[in-house]
Formats: sequence, C-alpha cells, structure tokens
Amino acid sequence: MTPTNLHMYALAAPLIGAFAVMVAGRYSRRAVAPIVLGVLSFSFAAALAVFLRVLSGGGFRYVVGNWLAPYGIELSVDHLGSLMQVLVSGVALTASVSAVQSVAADLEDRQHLFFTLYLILIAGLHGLVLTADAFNVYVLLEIASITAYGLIALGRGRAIVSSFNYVIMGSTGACFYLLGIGYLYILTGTLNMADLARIIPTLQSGPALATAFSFCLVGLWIKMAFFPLHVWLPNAYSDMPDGAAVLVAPLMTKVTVYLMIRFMFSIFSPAYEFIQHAGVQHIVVNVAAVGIVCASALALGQKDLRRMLTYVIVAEVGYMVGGVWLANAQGMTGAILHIVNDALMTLCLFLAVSAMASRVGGDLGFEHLRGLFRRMPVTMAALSVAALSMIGVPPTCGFFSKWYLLLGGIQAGQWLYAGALIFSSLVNAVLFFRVIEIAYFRTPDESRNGQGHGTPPAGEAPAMMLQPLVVSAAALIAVGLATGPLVQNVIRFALPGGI
Amino acid sequence: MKTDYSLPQDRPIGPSLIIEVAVRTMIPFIQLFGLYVIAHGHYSPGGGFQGGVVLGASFILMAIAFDLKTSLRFFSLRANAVMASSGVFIYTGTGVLCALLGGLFLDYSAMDALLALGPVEWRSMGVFIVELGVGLAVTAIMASLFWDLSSGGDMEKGL
Amino acid sequence: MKRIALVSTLLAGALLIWGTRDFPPWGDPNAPASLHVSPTYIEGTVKDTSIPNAVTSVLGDYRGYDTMFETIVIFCAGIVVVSVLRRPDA
Amino acid sequence: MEAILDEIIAKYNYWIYVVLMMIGFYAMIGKNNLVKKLLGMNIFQTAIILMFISSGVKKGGLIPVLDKQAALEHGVNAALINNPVPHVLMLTAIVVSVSVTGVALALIQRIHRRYGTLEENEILEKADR
Repeated sequence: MTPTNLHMYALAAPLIGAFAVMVAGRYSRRAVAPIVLGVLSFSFAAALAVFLRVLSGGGFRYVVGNWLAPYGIELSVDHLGSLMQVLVSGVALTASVSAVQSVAADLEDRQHLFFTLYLILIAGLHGLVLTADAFNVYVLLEIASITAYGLIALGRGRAIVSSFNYVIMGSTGACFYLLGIGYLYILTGTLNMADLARIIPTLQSGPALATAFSFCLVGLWIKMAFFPLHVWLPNAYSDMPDGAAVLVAPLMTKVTVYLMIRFMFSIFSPAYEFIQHAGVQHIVVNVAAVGIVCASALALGQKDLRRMLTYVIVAEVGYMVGGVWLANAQGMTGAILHIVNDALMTLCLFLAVSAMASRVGGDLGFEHLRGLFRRMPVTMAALSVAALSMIGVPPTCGFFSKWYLLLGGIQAGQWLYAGALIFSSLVNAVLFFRVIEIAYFRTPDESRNGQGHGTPPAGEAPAMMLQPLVVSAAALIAVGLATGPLVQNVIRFALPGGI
Repeated sequence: MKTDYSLPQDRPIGPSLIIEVAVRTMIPFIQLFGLYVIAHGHYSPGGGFQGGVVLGASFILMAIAFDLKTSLRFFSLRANAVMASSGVFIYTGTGVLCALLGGLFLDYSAMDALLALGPVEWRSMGVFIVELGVGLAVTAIMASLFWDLSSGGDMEKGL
Repeated sequence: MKRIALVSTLLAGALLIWGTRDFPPWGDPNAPASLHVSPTYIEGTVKDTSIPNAVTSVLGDYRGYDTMFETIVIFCAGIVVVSVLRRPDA
Repeated sequence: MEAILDEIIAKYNYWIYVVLMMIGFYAMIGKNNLVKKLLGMNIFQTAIILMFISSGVKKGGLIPVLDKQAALEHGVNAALINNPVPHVLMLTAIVVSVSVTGVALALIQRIHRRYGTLEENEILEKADR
C-alpha cells in the first residue's frame, strides 16, 4: 500500500489551527470557536479515512522527511495506531464542542491561550499514537505534559499547586524515560523502535538492558499514574477547568498506557526475559490488583463528584496495566479494548460533569447534586449510561473489555487480579448508585442550592454541551455492540506475535 | 528556615552611565552575532536555537541594563506574539508544504517543484528556512519568558 | 518522607551504576552507538544535504520531526507562562 | 579490587553522571522548598545531558563539522569524527528542560504571590483550608 500524507494532515491541522487561534484570538473572541471546531472536524475526518484505508489495505510505515527507517524518524500507521488516532481525534472533537461552551463562560479573556494549548495538546497526542521512534516519544510526551500543566494551572482554587506537583512528578517520569532511552541508545546505537526490536534479541540480556527496561517503564508509570505513583493525578484532574478535563482525563492516561504497550512489545518483545519472567509478571499484576482495590476504596471516601471520578481513573489504569502484564491473548485484547472503552466512558462522565457544573456552579459536592434528575434529565440519563458501563453491565462497552480482562486473569491464574476486577465493579456500582440516588430521590435543599453563587439558571444544560454528551453516551452502547467486529478486524492484528 | 524573598526591584539601584553606554554599544554587535550564528549554522557550530538564544539575550540585557519598558519599546508584546507564532508556523508550514507538493512530511527535496535548485540543495535550503523559524520563535519566547518572570506578568517593573 | 526519598535515590543510583557494567568504556570508537546509525549521518551529510555540519543536518533534516516538536515545546512554554502570570487576580 | 578500579576508571563519566543524578533526584523528591525541587530537576536533567554527550565521544575524535570540499572529493572516515546524534538529542532535551523550568518558575511565582511562602508543607496547609 502506498503511503499517503493524510495522517500527517490530521496531525498538522490542530497545530496550524493553534497558531491561527493564537493570532486571531487576540483580535476577535468569536473567531476562536469556528477555527477550533473546523480544524478538529477535519482532523477527525482524515483520521477516519486513514483508518478505513488501513482496514482494507493493512497498516503501513511512513518515514518523515523521506529518510529510510533507522536514519529518519519513522511513523507506524498500523491497525492499533490508526485506531488510537481515530479515538484521539474523535474524543477531541466531541470534547471540544463542549469545551467551547464552558471555556467561554469560565475564562473569557484567556480563551485564545486556552485553545492554543488545547490544540497543541491534541496534536501531541496524535503524534504519540503514531510515532515509532523512541526519542520522539519523549519529546511528544513533554509537549502533552507541558500543555497539560498550563491547562491545569488555568483552573480554580489551588490549581497552581496541583499543577506544580504535576510538573515535578511529570518531569521525574520524563527524566526516567529519557535515562532508559539513553541506556538503550548506548547499547544499540539506534532509536528506531523496529531497529531496536531487531538488535535487542542479539544482545545478551544483562544488567544494562534490565535497567533500561525498568527505567522506561517506571517513567511511563509515573506519567500514567499507575497506583503507587498516582499521587499527582486526583488533585490535578479535579482542579482543572472543565473544558480541559473533558480532553485530558479521557486521553492522557490511556495514550500513556498505549505507549507502554508499544514500548513493551514494539521495542522489547514478549520473549524478553523480564516480560517472560513469572516473578516480575506476578509482582506487576499484583501491584495492579492492589492499586485497583486501593483506588476504589479511596474513591468511596470522596465527597465530591470530580474527585471521585479521578480515583476511578486511577483504578482503571490498574485494569489496563494488569491486563497488559497478564501477557496472554485475552488479557491483551481486554487491555486494548479497555483503552478505547475507558476513554469513551471517561469522556462521557466528564462531559456530564461539565454540563452539571454549568448549572450547579463550580462545586460538585454530593449535596449539590440533589434533585438533579428532575432539573437535568438528559444529562443524568447519560451519566447513568456511563455509570452502567463503568460497572460493566451489558450491552454497554465496559462489560466486554472487563470480560476479556477477567478471562485473561483466570487463564493466567492471577486470582488476586480477577478478584480485584470484581471488587472494583462492585465498588463502582456503589459509587454511582449513590450519586444517582442523591440526584434522583433527594429533593433539592433550597436554602443551600443556588444561593451562594448567584442563581444558576434552572433547567437543562445548553445544547452545545448536551449534544456531545448524548453522542458519547450513544457511542458507549454502539462500541459495546461492535465489540466483536472491533476485536476481529482491528485488535487481532495488534496482538504481538508470541502471545 | 526563613528566606529573604524581597524582590530585587525594591533595592536601590540608580542608573549608571558606564553600564548604559557599554550596553548601548554592545547590543548591535550581540544581535549581529546572533544572526550570524543562525545563518552560519550550516558551516560552523550554531543554528536556530543557539542564535535565537543570543538574540533573545540581547533584549534581556537591554531590560536589565535600562529597564523593562525600554526593551518593550524595541520589541512590543504584539510583535513578540506574532513572531513566536510565525516562527513555529514557518516550521510546521514547511512540513505541510512539502507534503502538499507531493513529497512526504518535512521532505524538503519536494520543494524542488517550486524552484529547480536540485533536491540536495533544497535540503540545505529547507534546513535554513526551518532554522530561521526556530530562531524567530526562540528569540521571541526567550524575551517574553524573561519579561514575564521578572515583572510577575504585569510588565511594569523588571529586575 | 525524607527516608523514602533517600532510599529510592540510592536504589535508582545503584541500579544505574549496575547497568553501566555492560557499557563500552568511555571514548571507545567501537561502541555500538559509534558504529550503527551515526556513521551514515557523518558520511552522508555533505552528499545528501550539502550541509557540512553534521549536527545541523541531523537536527534539521534527518531528525527534523523531533526539532519541529522541540520548537513547539518552547512555544507552549511561552504561552503557559503568559497564561499563568498575566492575569489580574492573586 | 583492581578489576573494580579499572572498571571505574574506564567508565568514570558514568559514575559522575550517576552521582549528579542522585543529587538532583533527591532534591526533587526529598526537599520541601519548591525552588530547591526545581533546582533538583535541573541538576537531574544536566546529569542526563552529561550521560548522553559522553556516550558520543570517540577518543581523539574531531567535532562533527566537516570540510565540504574535502568530504566531496575524498569521502569521510566516520571513525575520526564524534557521534553527532547525542548532540542533537540533547539540544532537544535542553530546550525541553528550559521550557519546563520556565513553566515551573511561573507557577512558583504565582504560588508565592498567593500563599506567601515557598515551603511545601505550609502551602499544603494553607491550600487545604
């Protein structure tokens, strides 16, 4: 199949849009929304077209600047990468429709700065899912992180402190990753993933390789907030402006998990002794299980909807890391499927949060949610769909990926992990039914609600926020029903050989 | 442990003739050197980033030796924002242009379709264009980083 | 907290030192990094790009994609600093 | 004993960078003052730069700037010229580190303006209130 530039246009469109927003936004506030939406729609259409081509013709590799593979930087537009690109651009488009509305209300005079960072973040994520060069991953991770620091710092309350914590943790992760890449470079002399995968089996696996592997992995774990290294995430994600949270929360951690899959199976191979080694595997899967349990338990203790959701995200990261490290076909399938599903579920949840915040005010403590079902039926219905998916009720998509993960866990004999999955599902049921119960049965406490911050307009959220919410809730069910074809046509090709 | 966090701008420092004259004489040469480093990156150590830092440093020197307002008179905030955006735009735009002209992304030799210099020469030219973009962006951002960090964002009084 | 920091620092340092056992000695012209990809850059830079400075040609052309994002990183930093500092409230 | 000493002498560049890296890493996670954390981050990044650059050295190698005419006529002996790739990678890493430092300094300034202190425990106390 001849390479085309379409996926590059999908990446470059948000970048060019970012500079346009930066310059045009200074003069006219009204110019921002059309540029953002236009650019992202184009990007989504292009990514979809590339995906369809890959489905019919198979994946291809693309060399930037026309330099052959180990010399230039290579991109790999294979089934998994292309699927991720569609996911990134689709989530970005859906999120931005809502963000245009909420940011206009939250940060009127700094809108253009917000959307410049927002578009560059999207471009960085596009780059991350496509790249097949180990050093390029570092640069792009830093782009995604720096823009995320900026977006978080625009938030309310103590957002600056959370952002600074994220800066320190994120830089530690990036430095670790860079150290690992440095070790690999000294050992092999190349940075191209395919070339590394070719050379690494010829080296005798000694301490340097193990060090490189573990440093890269720990760096990525810090970036994705894997359980003991998750401390930065809840504050950062709950203090962000809602317009940023709808983009960052669904995508950042999932894309990093995708990078871990790339790192483990495109640079190293399943045959590498660290991945094969039963002890290491056992430890990582068990840490993931402990992480799932702890994060779920912490989520139970939260009294604010946003903070509760951030702990749910941490638990979901545990699902995916554990699934990948099960190192069998079921677990891998479940993990990749869960990347897609979890991005959609988180998107739906945070869109609902954003819609609620537009009517309730910034504070989403549980006592402010009373009687919301009557005031905002559509929003709460969508939230319920996402909640069902989080719990894992068929036919929503959350059920299917969890099913694969569970099967993988049982097949690998990791009973703690399988138990943690079931425990976390139960906890999710408690968490979300508590929210729904408050919103459905409790009557609003008139003396508290709506007095503090002016009177928020009653009724449903604006249409610009409802439409993406409904679309994402529908996508949850649609993806759930399409699980079979998705696994058959896409994920089957993404499984590394030898698993 | 208590640390003294008083800002340097509160300490009494008057204008000094020697510094002002020396800086006034040096700045044109520094800027010329910055441009040289950008332009001569093909043949000697240098390039867009290094030259951009030197150019940005000339504005920082101006802001330190005189005051922030003086350096803003030579390099307005609006010019700064446009320069930063256009610098990055030059780079990305070159990449997209190469793709549109039928090559791959950032494949400078595809620009041979515009003007027949030969693909190898166009690679050299392409690197130069791109380095120019990097230089513009880095100059603008270095200056703006210093202005913002030294004045706390209000652009009133610097260090 | 300090104790955790100290332990993890020592652990990381020990791991990194242990990792250097497989490395070629310093300045070894036969190190893998000197033999695999980089000679092509040095030998090809004048021929392929007519730029005698290999660092510039690798930076701008062979690995130009990295450099594009490097420029974007510093652009982002400028915007973040502006958006963090230039606002009225304290 | 002698073998270990030889090992250290042959690779002392890596020992230096590991020591620097440990200083930086400890400051990043163990110190209470935000500016010290940031300094630790810079030391850490400097250590990484040192590691990469020293990996590109060849004993007696020249800088990777060639003579155009001679290169065209006689070709180049790559073994005599230092490896340019680490320089390129570190140029990128330096830019990233400058950017992160700028962002972090801006955040520190706002934190100081808002909470009046740069000690992390005091900030967290005030922020939680």
